[in-house]
Amino acid sequence: MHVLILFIEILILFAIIMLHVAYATYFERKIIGHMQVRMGPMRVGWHGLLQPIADGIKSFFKEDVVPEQADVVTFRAAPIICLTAMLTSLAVLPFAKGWVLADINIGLLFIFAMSSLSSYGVILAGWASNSKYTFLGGLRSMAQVISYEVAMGLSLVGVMMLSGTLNLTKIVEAQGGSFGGMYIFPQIIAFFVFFIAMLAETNRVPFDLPEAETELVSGYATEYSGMRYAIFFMAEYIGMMVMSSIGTICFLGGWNGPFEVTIFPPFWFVVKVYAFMFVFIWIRATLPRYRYDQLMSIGWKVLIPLALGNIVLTGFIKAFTG
Amino acid sequence: MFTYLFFLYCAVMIVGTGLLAITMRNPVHAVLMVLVLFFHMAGLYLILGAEFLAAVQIIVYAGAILVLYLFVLFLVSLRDEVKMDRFVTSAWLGRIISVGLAVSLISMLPTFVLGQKGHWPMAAVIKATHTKALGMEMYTSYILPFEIAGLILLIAVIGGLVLAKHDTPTTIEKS
Amino acid sequence: MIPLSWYMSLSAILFAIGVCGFLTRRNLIMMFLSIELMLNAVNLNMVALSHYLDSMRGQVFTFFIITVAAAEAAIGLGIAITLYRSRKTVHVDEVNQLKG
Amino acid sequence: MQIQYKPKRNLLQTILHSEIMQGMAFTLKQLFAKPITRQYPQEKPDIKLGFRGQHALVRDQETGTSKCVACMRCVTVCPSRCIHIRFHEDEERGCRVVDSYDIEALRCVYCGFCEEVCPVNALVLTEIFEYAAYDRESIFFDQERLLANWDAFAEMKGSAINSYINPFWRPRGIPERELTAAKRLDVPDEWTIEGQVVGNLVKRDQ
Repeated sequence: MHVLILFIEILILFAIIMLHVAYATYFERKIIGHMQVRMGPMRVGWHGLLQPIADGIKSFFKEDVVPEQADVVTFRAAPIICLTAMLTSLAVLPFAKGWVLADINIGLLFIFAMSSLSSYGVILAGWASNSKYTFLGGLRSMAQVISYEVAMGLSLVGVMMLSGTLNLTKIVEAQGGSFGGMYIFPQIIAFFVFFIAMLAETNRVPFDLPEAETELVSGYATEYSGMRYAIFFMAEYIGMMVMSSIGTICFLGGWNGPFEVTIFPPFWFVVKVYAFMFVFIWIRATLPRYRYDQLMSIGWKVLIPLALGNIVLTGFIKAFTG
Repeated sequence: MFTYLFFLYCAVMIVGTGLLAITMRNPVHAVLMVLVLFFHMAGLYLILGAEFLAAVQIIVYAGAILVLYLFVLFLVSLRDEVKMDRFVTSAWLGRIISVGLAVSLISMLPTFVLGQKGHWPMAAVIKATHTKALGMEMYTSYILPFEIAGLILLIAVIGGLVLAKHDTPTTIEKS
Repeated sequence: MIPLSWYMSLSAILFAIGVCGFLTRRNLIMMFLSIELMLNAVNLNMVALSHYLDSMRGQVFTFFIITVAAAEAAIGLGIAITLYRSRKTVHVDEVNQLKG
Repeated sequence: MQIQYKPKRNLLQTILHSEIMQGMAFTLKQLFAKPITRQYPQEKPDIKLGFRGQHALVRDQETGTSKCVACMRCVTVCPSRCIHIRFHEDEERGCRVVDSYDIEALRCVYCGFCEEVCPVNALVLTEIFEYAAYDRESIFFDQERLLANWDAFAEMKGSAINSYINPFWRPRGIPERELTAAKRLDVPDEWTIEGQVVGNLVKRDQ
């Protein structure tokens, strides 16, 4: 019986997330459109509201092309690896008190593990397509994810030290309900590092080098078409959402807000996650892409030393103030 | 019952993917097999109550070390590798040795005697959470080995840098 | 409760697979990968023993082994790259001279 | 050319990434600006004075046919040589009679020289711009098609067609005495040299 309830919960979460992903693409196109003084999708439905569904149907019925010299099994598996890893990390996110599928003690580490797994999807897609653009995209993604995962992990160590736990629910509870208790204030350096690493981890502008369309056509996804291409997109948007959720949980106090919304407890969580998503899109509409060597030197020469310094600082403060 | 089934599944997958990994022609496929193997290893760690190690297993082994292997495999040319013979000439000797090793190791198992019990029973680990228990042990009794491990990592970083650096004498340093 | 001997048998078989790979493959990188398999076999043994002995010692050592594995991978793959750069091969049976 | 050098930043600006912040503020401001998109098939563009669209031969109210006198000026001036006229001399009346008047609209560059140069205002580039077709034949206009185009344009304009004056019929910057009689028309003020609004002034007027 318990398993059945869990199964239904998983299905509901999956449906909500898929809907969210569809409309995240819509909001991105709308917001970027308006920032560029355009209108974005307008044709399908009122103000283009049905556009994501039309896109989904279209990509579902498109031909699934596999390149002739491709490594077929790996080629087919790569997008699924990407999506599965991202969906799995949703299991440990607490949307509100008790609104979590698996309240495990190593929640934060679990998300790291899954996000490092999702980079495999990108790497293998790049390699298996047997094309130079996808291969370059895959190599870039590999180096980028390895370097920025270090910075991101180190930036969250400060949060772990302050809260004394890896359990995401307990991290939120450790911040307390008040506005001043949010870890963004004591951990402002960590938040800065985390934010930039978050952009790089999800391959978003200004660090979207793995899929830099001006130089690599579409990066690692060049040879993909139809549903498999759509799966990569879903994985990217779920990745954005997971990273925004970690930012919300670790720095912005999770589901706590200025007042309680009793009918829908995750209200403040959703608001904060959407604020993060908006910033993602806002940055995409504003900034140009970094050069690859700049990306690497920012990661290794700025972010990692900053994060290490933050750990030492937090350690000292915690040791002297107790 | 469920634990038994899970163990058997993991064991079969580990042995199967291990065998595939050492026999597959394409090294990238072999690395993928090892990736699957590491995941099942993490599953075994979970049923042994070592959740932190399971996460570290995936983050470090799958997320960093295997990616490094893939990177190096991509850097060296694989084009001829898939056509050439993948085993050394005297491979049969190696196989006989390893089978003999396995048989002798397993045949020696009945003589194994469990040593003295420690002071971290499962209940205490679960109460303190595994991460905390491991940390308590590591930063008190094993602080010196921990420091040495850090030193080893530092040496590895420097060594990797030195080895992978292009030793062209006319490198112009960017100011 | 799964018997300890099951874990140890699995570990022994995995170790033997690692040894077999190390002894038979020509590719240097594949040999390093076999070493990883052997290290994992040892890790599994350590964690299982630590569970059955109610002790953290085995897991702490597993942690150190993972550290050393990471270091070994970095150095070993660095060597593989250097070898490939100078000899244009990563096959161990073709590298039979010590002279650089 | 004016070269704008990057202004020096002080330490505080470097730390706070003031330039990125400026950019972000700008895009945020634009988010609430009115989009300039025109939803084309539903929303037609407003056609400005002097628009050059589909070709037409003005149908003379009295004769019911074209005003063309086959002076060949449009053929001569056309830079893409897309106008072809055949005529013969009518000995009795002492004038030229147009046999055929063809415009290859696909070759036309819509420069409007032909209507400027026409002494009798016979040719016009109308305000119709939606005349794409699936084959070349339907974009090759002979005299009947050109007259029919004028009828379609007249239908579009309604009663305004009686007072319709294409500004190109009176070229700008030419003194009145040098124009032919038909071209001494009163054009809107904004069509004169003085009334022109160009460049940055366009923005000011809006």
